[in-house]
Amino acid sequence: MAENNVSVMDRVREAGRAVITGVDEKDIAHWVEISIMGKAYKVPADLTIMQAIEYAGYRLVRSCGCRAGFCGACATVYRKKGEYKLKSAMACQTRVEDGMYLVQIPFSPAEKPLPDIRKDPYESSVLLRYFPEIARCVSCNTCTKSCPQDLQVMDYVQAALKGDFKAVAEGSFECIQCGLCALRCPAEIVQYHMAQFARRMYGKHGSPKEKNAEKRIGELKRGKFDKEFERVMALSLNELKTIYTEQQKAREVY
Amino acid sequence: MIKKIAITSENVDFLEKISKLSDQVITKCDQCGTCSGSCPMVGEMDITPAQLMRMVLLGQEEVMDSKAMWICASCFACTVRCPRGLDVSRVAEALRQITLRQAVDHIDLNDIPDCEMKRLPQIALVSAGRKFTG
Amino acid sequence: MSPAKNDPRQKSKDSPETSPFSPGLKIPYFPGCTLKTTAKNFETSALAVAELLGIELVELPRWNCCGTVTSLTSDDLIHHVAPVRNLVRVEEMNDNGAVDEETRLVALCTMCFNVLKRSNLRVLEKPEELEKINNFMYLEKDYQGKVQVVHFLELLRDLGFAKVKEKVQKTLRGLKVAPYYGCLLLRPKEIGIDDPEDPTILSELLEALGAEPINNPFKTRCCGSYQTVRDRHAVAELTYDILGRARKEGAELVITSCPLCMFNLADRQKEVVEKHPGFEPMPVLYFTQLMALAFGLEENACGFDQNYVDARPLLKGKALIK
Amino acid sequence: MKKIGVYICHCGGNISEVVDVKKVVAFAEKEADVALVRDHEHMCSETGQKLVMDDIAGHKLDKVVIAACSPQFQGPTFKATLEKAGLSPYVLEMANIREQCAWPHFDFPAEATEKAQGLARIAIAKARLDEPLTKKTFPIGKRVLVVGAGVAGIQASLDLADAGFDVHLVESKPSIGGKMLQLSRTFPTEDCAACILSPKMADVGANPNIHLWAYSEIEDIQGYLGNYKVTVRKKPTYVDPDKCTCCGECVDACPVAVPKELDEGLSTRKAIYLASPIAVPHSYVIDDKTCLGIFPLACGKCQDVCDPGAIDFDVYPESITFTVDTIVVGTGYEIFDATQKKVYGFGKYENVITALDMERMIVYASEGNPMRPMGKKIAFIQCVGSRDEQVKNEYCSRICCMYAVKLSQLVKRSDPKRDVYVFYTDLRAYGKGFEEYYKRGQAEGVKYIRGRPAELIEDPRTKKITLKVEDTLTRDIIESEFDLVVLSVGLRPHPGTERIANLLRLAKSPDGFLQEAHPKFRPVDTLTDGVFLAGTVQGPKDIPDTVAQASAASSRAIRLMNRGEYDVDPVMAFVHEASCDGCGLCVGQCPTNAISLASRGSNAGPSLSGKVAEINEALCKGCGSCIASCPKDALDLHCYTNDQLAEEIRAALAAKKGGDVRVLVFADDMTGYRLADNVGTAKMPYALDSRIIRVPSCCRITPKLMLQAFALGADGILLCESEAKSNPYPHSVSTIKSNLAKVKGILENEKIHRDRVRLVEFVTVMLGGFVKNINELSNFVRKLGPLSAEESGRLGQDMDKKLFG
Repeated sequence: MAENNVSVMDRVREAGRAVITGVDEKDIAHWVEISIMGKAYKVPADLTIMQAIEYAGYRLVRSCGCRAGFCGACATVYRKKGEYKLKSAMACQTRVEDGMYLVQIPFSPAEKPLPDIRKDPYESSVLLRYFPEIARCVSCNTCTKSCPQDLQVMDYVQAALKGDFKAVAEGSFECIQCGLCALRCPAEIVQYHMAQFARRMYGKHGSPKEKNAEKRIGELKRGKFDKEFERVMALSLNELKTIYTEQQKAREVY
Repeated sequence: MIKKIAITSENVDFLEKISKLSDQVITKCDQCGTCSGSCPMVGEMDITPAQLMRMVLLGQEEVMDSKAMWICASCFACTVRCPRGLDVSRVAEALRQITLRQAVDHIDLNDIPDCEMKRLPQIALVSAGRKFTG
Repeated sequence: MSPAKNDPRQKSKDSPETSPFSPGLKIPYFPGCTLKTTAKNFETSALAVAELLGIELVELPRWNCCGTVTSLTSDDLIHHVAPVRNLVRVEEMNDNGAVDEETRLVALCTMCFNVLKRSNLRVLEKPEELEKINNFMYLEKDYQGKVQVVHFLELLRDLGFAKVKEKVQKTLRGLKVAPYYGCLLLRPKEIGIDDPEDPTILSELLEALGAEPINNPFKTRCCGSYQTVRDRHAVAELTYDILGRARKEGAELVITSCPLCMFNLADRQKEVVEKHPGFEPMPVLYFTQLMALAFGLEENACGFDQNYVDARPLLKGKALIK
Repeated sequence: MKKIGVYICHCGGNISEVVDVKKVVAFAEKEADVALVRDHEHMCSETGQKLVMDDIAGHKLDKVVIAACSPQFQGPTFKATLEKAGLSPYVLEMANIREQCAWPHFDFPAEATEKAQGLARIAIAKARLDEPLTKKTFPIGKRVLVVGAGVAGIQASLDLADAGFDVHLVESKPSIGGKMLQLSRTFPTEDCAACILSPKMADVGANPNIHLWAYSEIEDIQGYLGNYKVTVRKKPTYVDPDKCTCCGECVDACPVAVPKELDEGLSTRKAIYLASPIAVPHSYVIDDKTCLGIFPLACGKCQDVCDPGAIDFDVYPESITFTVDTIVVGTGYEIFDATQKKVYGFGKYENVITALDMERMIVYASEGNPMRPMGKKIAFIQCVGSRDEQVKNEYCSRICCMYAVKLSQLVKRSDPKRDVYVFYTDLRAYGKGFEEYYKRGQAEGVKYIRGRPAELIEDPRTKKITLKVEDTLTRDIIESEFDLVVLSVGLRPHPGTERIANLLRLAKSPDGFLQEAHPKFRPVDTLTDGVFLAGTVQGPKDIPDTVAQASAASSRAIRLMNRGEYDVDPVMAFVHEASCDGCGLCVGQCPTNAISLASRGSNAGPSLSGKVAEINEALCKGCGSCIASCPKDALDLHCYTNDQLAEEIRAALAAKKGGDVRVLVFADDMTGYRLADNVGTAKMPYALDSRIIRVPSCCRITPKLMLQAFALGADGILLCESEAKSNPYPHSVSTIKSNLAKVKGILENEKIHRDRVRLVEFVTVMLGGFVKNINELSNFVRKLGPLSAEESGRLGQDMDKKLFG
């Protein structure tokens, strides 16, 4: 387990280095000047925010994850020289620009109630019951402005207030749970948890059943894939590792 | 126990603060008590609305310890009757805001019993959130 | 922006618009969160009667919370963002042709009406504040100040209660109804749609429907509003006074125009009965439900099944429903 | 060759310690038309005055210039001196070298001396053109119109009649007596109101000097002091008072019953009725609004039973016109309409009544036939319709506290078992014997609770009234039932006052009552000559105050009339007929309608209409605002003629050296000039290059004069006028503004800075403001630099074209 851990960290660190290994600073034509936590740095222009931070020598053990724009762990905020707007982005998906003020922020702390989508009634009041703070929304729209996924966050919070599960589910479908909305909300609402709950309630009670999924479940039940399972179960740890690595290589993202 | 009060420059500061926040010329208050007589909630209060106005006028910050302002339902019954054209409900709001702006909430929406949560309409929760939490 | 052109501060009844009721009239309509949940019967009945009166209430697209209670402090602008954002939507509807030159915004929920109108008034009186809010909402179009917030009841008054009377299929003769106005329909003065101390608009409506209006001296007394969250028993006492008084004056039924009044007057009767066992429950309806009944709409449009105290036995007794 | 005597005063050093008097003397001696120049330690002293009188006699002086203190000070003294010496007082000019020179400029003796010379020159220049005018005297008769026959009108009429004046007393109701006739008793002495009023009413009826026009309305009033044409419309009573024996048969016969005014509708009367048992004139009246006998004759029962045949349906309203010299307005008040205060349910709840209702109830009760039960538990509510922004009455009605103190103890005394409460906010027992009376009420057990009741609720069954109020002293909420609630209603101006105010151009104060000329020193005068206020028409007051004010009003009227004539200064507009073409532009300009077009007299002139402007000197107030309107310079003002002002301006600018600037300050008599004096007295220095010229009002300074001033080398002009609301000529400020607009326009066309001419509105205490404004303007023009000869030249050219196109 511990060994596992280390190896994962190694991969991550490699990934970080991968950006610059074999690159001689002399060969880099374009540089940008940025500031990280108030300190000035000069970094190659073609890096992402996350890579730039690591290029500058910081080691990110939190606020970074899949590096592929899915997990939402590296959501961050930044400002640019001569602008008052506080921008938000996924650090792994956004290029550094000259004059960026950067800092990698930790995940916003949030209380997550544990509703039970099986037991809880599919009625409008349930959202307010678990997330009464949505009643504090002042429609200031800061959440929408801060969403790196460009979701209409305020709109779905308002929909939640009206107990409209469908609107919340659809409005928040592409949410990656990065938590920036919650971090910036003056009403201290935890939009993404609420939305997740709403999606699940909708999925369970609201949305029409998905044909293919039911078909596939049927196939599983009927043992269509039993053979394949047996084959995999038989493999040794190293064989498994190789298969996994091959797969990963196939969809290499660095 | 009869309390002795001093009137100092801080008192004036408090009065000015509330006057500004409520946008009312509180010193115009004539203490006729119309607001108190008009108040549907006065029975629940520890000091009457007129008393509240008086304490603000004299800049007694102890008024912040009273419950009256939290019991006010902002129904403007006093507003439409005050012979001096004062809006007492705005003064009560100013007092609430001073507390709430120090991140001290009057109620915690999470403490509302589940049975109530099931019954209460949005309109009630949202307005309570507005008036009782900052 | 010149408020003079179409001054929302004017009560709609004074507004000099030429024939505000052209046939097939579409008017932007703001439901508010409660009408989508616990007060569905308010909305359905209202939309139905409006249709019969030749008014199409077009729901505001992307509407958000009205703001719910006006923030009363001089410096607290953020709470006026929500209402103003809704007013922007109305202007958008006019720009994109969803409605035709119709800057009235109709609200059913009294609290929404009050808050929207009051914020509108405030930003019109203080252009500097409007500018601030417009800048803050830089993603939206600027609010031009063209909108006039009216309550559905005002709309009916402008239309003329005579017109309402024409539509009556089933006159409510013999039904003793006490109108309950509460606060926000009448106060403060510059917002209210009728005399703050002695309003009559609901009685006029009831007369048009053939019912017998009962004057309740507590008709404008506050129901306790949001205090219902903090101290439900205190609110129940107010309910006891208000309904008890209506009963004393001879009323069999109470009507209101506010979902919060409805909750405090109707649902809180549970608490009232707990404290005053002798209390005789009093059915409370939205005025639009009675209109729907009188207009001969079928019961599901009236939505009697969603009221806390069932009015149907009474109405059956009066042979108004089967 | 004029003979002007010039006298320079030392003022016991006040002047001579700063100004080199000798130099001023030397300077004055060189001025043309100056016969002699003297200086004296104290011109105002006996010896100083003697000096002047002797010179007038000895040297045959025809004009006198005295350079000394302000004319506001010793002007009257020296005028008298001239009169004693047989000269017109209007050939005196004073150079104010103390307040305007020695005092403010005490630090600059040399410059001060120069300025003193300048001021002397200005005075001399004006004196040259002074005319030996005399005071204007107008005849005035002894006829007075008194409007309204309440206690105020009655008192005024009696005073005037007793003093031998001829009084027309007009009352719209069938009987005189007004509201007092309805009252039970009067506070604090508890006299029976009707008992003390009826003899006075009888006196009015009996007094040969009083023409009583009862049941009559003022239809029209035209004219002015000494000549008011009054038209009265007399409503028909249908009963001939001479034939009527007041037997009352008709009343029994009459089938129509309507609410009785005297009893505030608590009882009824017939369509034919006697307004009150003590009515004056004591005669029956048919109320044709409700009578069935008036066109078409459907009833006529009364006529049938009337033996003397006093009733005649075939009579019609008649209009009578007569002329009076002065007018006393006493149209009084009406009580606040309590239905406006919806929370108290007056008109809806049978047990909520007004205090006036209570007065009537007490009257009936004391006569042993109560009109309705009073109950055991009675509440009085104070300040109903007073001190209440919600009903737009912010004022205190003054009498409600005391009448409640009275009524409450009367009902308590009539039945000590009664529970009587008075709910008040402030109890104002300010008058003689009031506090003692209040204490008596308390002693008899009336309970006073400090709090303004918020709402009254009637019990649908018992009809008792539940009253909710905070006892603001104990901070408890009282919610309790009463048998009867009495609203102590405030006072409102009587609706009838509106007409009169419009007819006589009387101003209203914000509370809606009529505005007195001056709140302190002219409390019963109005700004319309010969019109006086008596009683509550001017504001709420009790009976003694009303009577006192009525007497005051009549004595003010007598003061005007009893000499048979009255004087006014000859400061009045006059017409140069030769240049007037009768265009009539000026007619509309006059705020007192003193100008009219008359058919042309002997001397011909250019004429459009064959008419010529004519000034009614009795109406002209001498403000000079008409003059600017005349394109032909045909209008002018005595004592401040166009030529005189032009000469003053020329003189004021004469000594101006090249390169330096000069600011002309025109100061109105009422405020500007006095302000300058106050500034001087306070020894506050201001720009030495300013010259102050006195005018009755700055609206006298026509655009043409301003342009002339610039043409003659003025670099800046400051108009100092009393602020509109304390200005004796209420219109003047607006006139000045329009004049100013013209001039500024022309300056702009000529590429000259428009702010070289300014208006400042002042009150006499704004000393700092006065100095600041003069200095500002002088610095301003200093920065701009003096007008070039070429610029002022341009302004000088065809001014009339610039002004009138």
